[in-house]
Amino acid sequence: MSEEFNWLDYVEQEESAPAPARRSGLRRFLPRLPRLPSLPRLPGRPRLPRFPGLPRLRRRRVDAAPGQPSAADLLGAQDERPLEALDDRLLQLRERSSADSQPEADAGQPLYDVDDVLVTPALLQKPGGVISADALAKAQEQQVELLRDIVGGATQDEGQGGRRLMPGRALFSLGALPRLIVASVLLLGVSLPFVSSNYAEGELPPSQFPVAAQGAAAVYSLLDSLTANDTVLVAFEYGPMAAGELDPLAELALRHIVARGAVPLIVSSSPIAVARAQNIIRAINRSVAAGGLSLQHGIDYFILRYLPGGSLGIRELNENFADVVRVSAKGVLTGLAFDSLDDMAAVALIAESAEDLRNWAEQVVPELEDTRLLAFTGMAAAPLAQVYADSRDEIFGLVAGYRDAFTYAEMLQAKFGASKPQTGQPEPEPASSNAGHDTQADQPDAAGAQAERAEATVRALVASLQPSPTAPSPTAPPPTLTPPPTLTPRPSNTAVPTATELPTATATVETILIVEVTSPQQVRIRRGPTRADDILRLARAGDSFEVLGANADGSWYNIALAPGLAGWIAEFLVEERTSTRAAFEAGQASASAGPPAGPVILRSVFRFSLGKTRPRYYQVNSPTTSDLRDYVLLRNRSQEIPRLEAMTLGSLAAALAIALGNVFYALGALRGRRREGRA
Amino acid sequence: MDETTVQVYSVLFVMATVLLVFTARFFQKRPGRRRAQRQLDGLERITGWTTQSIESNRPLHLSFGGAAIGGDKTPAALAEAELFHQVIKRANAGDIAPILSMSAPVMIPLGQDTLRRAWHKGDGASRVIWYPPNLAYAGAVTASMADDKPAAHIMAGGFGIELALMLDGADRQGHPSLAVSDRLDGQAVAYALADHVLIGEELFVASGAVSEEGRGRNDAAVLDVWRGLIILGATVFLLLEFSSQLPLLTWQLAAAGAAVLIALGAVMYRRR
Amino acid sequence: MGRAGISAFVAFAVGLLTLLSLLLGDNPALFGGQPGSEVLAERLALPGDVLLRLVVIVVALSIVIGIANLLYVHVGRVARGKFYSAVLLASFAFTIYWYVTNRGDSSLLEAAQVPIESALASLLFFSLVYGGARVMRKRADIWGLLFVAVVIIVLLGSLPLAELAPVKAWSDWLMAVPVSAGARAILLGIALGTVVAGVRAMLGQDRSYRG
Amino acid sequence: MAENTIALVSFLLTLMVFSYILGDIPLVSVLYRSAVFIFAGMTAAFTLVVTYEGLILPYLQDIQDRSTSWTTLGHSADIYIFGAALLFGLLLLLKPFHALSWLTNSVLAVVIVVGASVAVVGALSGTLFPLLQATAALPAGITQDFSAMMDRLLVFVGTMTALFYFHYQLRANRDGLAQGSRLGQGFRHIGKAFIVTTLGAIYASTILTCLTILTERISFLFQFGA
Repeated sequence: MSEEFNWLDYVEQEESAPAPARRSGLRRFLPRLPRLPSLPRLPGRPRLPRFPGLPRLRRRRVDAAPGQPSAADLLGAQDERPLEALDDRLLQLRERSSADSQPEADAGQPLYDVDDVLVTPALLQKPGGVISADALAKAQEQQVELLRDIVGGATQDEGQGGRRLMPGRALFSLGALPRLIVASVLLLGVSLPFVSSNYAEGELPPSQFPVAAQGAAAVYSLLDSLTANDTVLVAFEYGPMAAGELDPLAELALRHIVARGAVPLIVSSSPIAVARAQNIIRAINRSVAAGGLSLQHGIDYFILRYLPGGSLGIRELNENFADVVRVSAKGVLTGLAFDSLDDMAAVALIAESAEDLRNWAEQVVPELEDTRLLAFTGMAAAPLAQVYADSRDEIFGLVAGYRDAFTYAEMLQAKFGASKPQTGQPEPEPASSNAGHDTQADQPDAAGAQAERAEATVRALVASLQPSPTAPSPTAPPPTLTPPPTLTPRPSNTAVPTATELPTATATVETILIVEVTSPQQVRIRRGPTRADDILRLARAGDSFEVLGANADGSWYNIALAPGLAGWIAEFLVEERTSTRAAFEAGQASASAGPPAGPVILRSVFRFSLGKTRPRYYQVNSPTTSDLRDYVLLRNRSQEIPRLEAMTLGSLAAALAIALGNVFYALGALRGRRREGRA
Repeated sequence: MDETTVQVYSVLFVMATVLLVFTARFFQKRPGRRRAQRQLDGLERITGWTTQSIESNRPLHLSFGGAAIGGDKTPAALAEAELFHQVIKRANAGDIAPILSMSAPVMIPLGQDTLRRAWHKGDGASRVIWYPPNLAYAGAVTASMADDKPAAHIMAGGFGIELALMLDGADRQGHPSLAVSDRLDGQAVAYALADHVLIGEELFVASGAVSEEGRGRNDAAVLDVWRGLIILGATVFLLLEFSSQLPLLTWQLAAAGAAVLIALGAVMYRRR
Repeated sequence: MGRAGISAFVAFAVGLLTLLSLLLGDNPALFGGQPGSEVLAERLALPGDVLLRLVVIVVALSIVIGIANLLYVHVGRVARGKFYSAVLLASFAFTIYWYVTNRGDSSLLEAAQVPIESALASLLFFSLVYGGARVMRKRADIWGLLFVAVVIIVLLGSLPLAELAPVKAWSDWLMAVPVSAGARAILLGIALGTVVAGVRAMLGQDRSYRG
Repeated sequence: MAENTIALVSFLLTLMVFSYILGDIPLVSVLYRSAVFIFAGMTAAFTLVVTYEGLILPYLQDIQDRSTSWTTLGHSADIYIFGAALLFGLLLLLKPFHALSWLTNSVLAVVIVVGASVAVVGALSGTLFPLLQATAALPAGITQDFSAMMDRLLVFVGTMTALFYFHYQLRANRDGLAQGSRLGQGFRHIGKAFIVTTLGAIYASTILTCLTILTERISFLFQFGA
C-alpha cells in the first residue's frame, strides 16, 4: 500500500492526528477504550496489578507482517488525551487506576491472562473457571470477553461459531460437506419434475383468483376494463435478478393492456430494466410473429427514459410528468403530451422488492387523484406490499408470484380464447365481474383438473424434450392454443369515425373549414379551450378535423371529433384550410379503412417530421393481420407446469431442511446447556 | 385524509421535530438524569473487531450496500456514514485502512470523506470501492473479500435479498458479520444469516451507541419522544373510534380510559 | 462564518426551500382557493421542481464517478496482478464496444447479464435455506425458535397440497395479522427515523458536509 | 446475436455461476468468480450506456437545437440546469482532492438536503400518516364481527408493542446499563415476538421468490440440454 502513489495527499484540518508521546501501562489502552467499565471489585480480590511494560503484545493467531508496527506500538505512540476531553466514566477509571498503581514489574515478564488479572486463586479453583463464578454479572462477562479480546486471551473459546481466522487452503474441506449435501438435495428436488412427470405433486393454481385474492381479481378486472385510447403507465421496477419470477407477470400485464387496445408507457428507475423492457417487448413480438403482428415503439407502446436517482426520480416522475414522457429511453422525442399521472388510466407497478413499492407508495400514491396503482410483485415483496395495499385506497390490488401469474394467464385465456371473435372493440368488462370470480373460485372441478393436469404433464414432457429457446418459440406454439384467425379491425387511435348521419345531399357542395395537425409531436385535444381542461384524445401530424368555431381570442379551435362530440385544440398546433365535405370525408374514410395503411402512413409522417431525432434502432414492420387477441393467447403453458411442480417440491425440501437443521442445532444447544448445568 | 390535511399535519410534524431536536440537546446536557441506551446486539462486538483488525493487520469491511444520498434513503445513509465514522476512528491505530464498499455511485464522495475524516493516513481512494447495484455488488464484494480477508464485515446500509450472498460468503470464509438493512427483505435475511444484527430503526441510533458523542443520543431521545406520543395518540384515537361504534362505550368512558392510560404512562415515565 | 458554516448555511437554506416547496406547493386549496392562490401554489412548487431536477441529474451523472472509481481501483489491482480485476475491466470494455458497434443491440443483455444475474439469484435459494437451517446455531433462544417456526409454516402454507390446508389457514392468518402488525411497526419506525434524521440533516447539523 | 449463440452463452454462464454450490475448490471457484466479475463489469457498462442515452444525449441534442425543449421549463432553463448539474458532478468528482472544500461540501449539502426533504415528505405523507390511520381506525360495522374485530385489535396491539420495542432510552441501573421497568420489558417482549414473526414470514417469502427464479434457471438448463 505504501508504495502506491498517494494521489489524495490528505491534509489534516479539523481532526489532526495526535503527536507521538510515550505512555506506559494500562493507560495505553485508555484512548482506545472509551467505554472500558470500572471492573468489579470482587470480595477478597487483590488490588488490580499493574500491567508490566508490555514488551510486545501476545499475538493473535495471525501474525502481523514482520517489520510492521503492532497496534500496541501505535497505541503507545498516541499522546495523552487532555483530561477535559475524557468523559466522566473514564475520569473515574483513571482516578482508580492511578490509585491502584503499583511499582512496575520487570519488562519481559509474560503478559497476564485476563483470568489471572481478574480473579483470585480461590475463585479460580472453583469448577467452571471464572465465567461460571456467580460473582460476574452478564454485563461483566461481556466486559471480560472484551478484555480478553484485546489481550488476545488464550482462554477465548476458539470453537465458538466455528470461526477460523484463516480459511483452510485444503483442496476440499470437510466443513463444506453439509452445505454440499443440502444443496444437492434441494437441487435434486427441484430438478425432478423436469425429468419426469411421476414426481408431480400438488394442485395447479386455480383458474380464477380465489376469494382470498380479491386484490388480484381487482387488478385483472381493472386492466380488463381498459379501452382503446387509454394509456397505462407500466413501471418496470425490477432487474434481471427477478426476471424468472416477474418476467411472466410483466409480459401478462403488457399483453393484457395491448389486447385491450390501450397503450403502455414503460418507465423504470433502474437502467438495466429500461434496457430489458425492449427485450420483453421483443419476446412478445416474437410470440405473435406467426400471426403477422408486432408491437411498434412510438405507436403501440413507449419506453420512456430511465428515472435516475431512485426515489428522487420517482418523485420527479410525479412532479414533472410532462417532461418524463417527452423523451424515450433512446433519447428520442416521443411526441407524448400528458400533464400529470392522472391522465393515465392506471399505473401498473411491477416491483421486485417491497422497497420499490414503498417508494411508489411514498412518492407517487399520495399525489394520485383518480388513477389507481396496480401492484405486481414477487413473493418476497408480497407481505409488505399487502400492508400498503390494505392501508391505501389508491393501491388497488396485488398480483404476487408465479402462481398468481399462472392464474392470471388462465383467466386471460378463458376470456379471450373462449369468446367468439367479434368485430369492433372488445366489450368492456362489467364491474361486477369481480364478484363473479369470487363465488365460483377456489374449488375447481377435481376430475377436470386431474385430467387437465395429466394432459399438461404429457405436454410438458414433450416440450422438455424439444430444443426450444428461452422465449416461447414462435415456430411451434402448442396447437390447442392457437387462436382462430379473425378479421377484427385493429382499433386505431387516429381513426376518426365518419359522420354517417349528415345529410348526403349537401355533402358534395358544402365547403367546410378544416384544421390539420402540423405539430410533429402528438397533440392533445381537450374538453375546453384551456390547458387545464381534460384531454379527450390525442392526435398526430396529418390528422384533420372539421372546425366548428373558435374561442374569443382565436387561440383555440373548437373541432368535431365524432358526431355529437366536440373538442378544442390549440391554434399553434394546426394549420387551417378549406375543403369540401366530400373530400374531407373521403380522406377520413381512407384513413380509417385499411388497418395496415393507417398506422403505416401516419408512422412515416411522424418519423420523418422528427428529422435528426428519428429513432435509430427500431425496425418498422407493417402488420398484416391485426387481431389483438393474439397478444394474450400465445403462451407456452407446457413450460409453466413443471416449474410449478418444481416449486412445490423445492419448498417442501426447503422446509424439511430448515426443520431438520434447526432440530439438530437446538438439540446440540440443549445438550451443551445441560452439560453446563451439570458442571 | 385529503391532501390539505396531510400537508398541514406534515408541516406541524416537521416543526415539532425541529423543536424537539433543539430541546433534546438541551435535555441531554442536564446532569443528574442518567439514562442509558438499550444495548444493541453486536455493537459491543465492534470494539473487539477493531482490535482484531489492528492486531491481525486485516482490514474491516464496511458496506453501505445500496444506501444513497439524494434519495429517500438519505437520512439512513447519513446515519450509516456516522456509524462508520465512529468505527473507523476506533480502528485508527491500525496500519490497514478499512474497506468501504457501496453500490450507489453518489455515495463515493461521502465514503471517501468519511474515510478521510476518521482515518488519519493516506491511502484513501483505493479503499473506497464501488460496484454496480444489487447482485453485481453482492457477488463482486463477496468474491473480492476472499482476497482481502477482512477481520469483520459491518454491513449497515440498504440491502435487499442479495445480502444473503454476502453473509453466506462471509460465513464460508469464516469472517464475523454485523448486518442491518433499512429494507425489510434485507433485514429478514440479516436476522437469519448474520452473526449479529440490528433491527430497523436501531440503525439511526447505532452511532450514538458506538461512541460517547451526544449526537446519536439526541436522535434517540427525539425518536423516543415521538414514539411515545404516537403510541399514546393512536391508542386514544382507537378508543374514540370504539366509543363511536360500541353503544356501551361512551366517549366519557373512552376519555376516562385515556386518562388512566396517560396517568399510567406518566407513572412509568417517572419511575424511569 | 467559517467554511463549515457556509455549507451548513447552504444546507439549511436549500433544505428549507425544498421542504416548503414540496410540502406546500401545488395545492391551491391550502391558500384558501382564492383566485390568486393558484399562481401562488405554482410559484411555490417551482423551486422544488427545479432543485429536484438538478439533483436528479447530478445523481444520474454520478455514474461517471462510479466508473472512474471502478477504473481507478481495478487498474491499480491489475497492476498488482489481480486476475479478476482484469476480467472485470475486460468485460466492461467489451460491453461498451459491443453496444457502440452494434447500435444498441441489447441481446448481450439476454445472453450474459440475465443468465448470470438469474443464476446468482437462484444461488440465494441455497444460501437462504442453508442459513435458515442454521438459525438455531446462532440464536438458540425463543426468538430463534419463533423465527424458524414461522418460516416453516409459511413455506408449508405455500404448498398446493390438500393435506396441508390447515397450515395454509395458519399461514394466511399469520400474514394477515401478526406479520402485518410487525411490518407496520418496522415501517413506522423507519419512517420516524427518516423524518428525525432528515430534519437534522436539514438543520445543517450533519458531519458529512461540515468541513 | 443468433438465438442459438445467446442460448449457448447463457447456458455456459449459468453453469459457471452454479459451480458456487461445489464450494471453494480452487479450480471451480475460478469459474464462479470470473462469472461474477464479468457480470459486474457488464452491469457497470450497461448502466453507463443507458444513462448516456436516456439522459445525457437528450440534453446534448437539446443544447444544439434551440427549437426544441426536453422539458416544459423551456430551452434556456434546460441548459442552465444541465450546466449546473455538470458543474455539481464535477465538484463531487473532485471531492477527494479536498480542494475548495467549502464548495464541494456545499454541493454535497444540496444533494443531501434535497434528498432528505424528499425523504421526509414521502415518509410523512406516504407511510407515517396513512399507516397510522389504517392501524388505528376501525372500519364501520366491525364491532358486529367479533373475529374480525379481534384481528384488528391484535394488529393494533402488535404494531404498538413492536413500535415500543425500539425504545432506547431506559433508566440506567447502578452499573450504567439500561434496565427498563418490568411492564415495559413485557411490552418489549411482545413487540419483539411480532417483529420476529414478520421477519420470519418475509424470510420464507424470500425463499419462495428465489425458488421461483431457480426453477426458471433449471427449466432453461433442461430445455437447453434436451
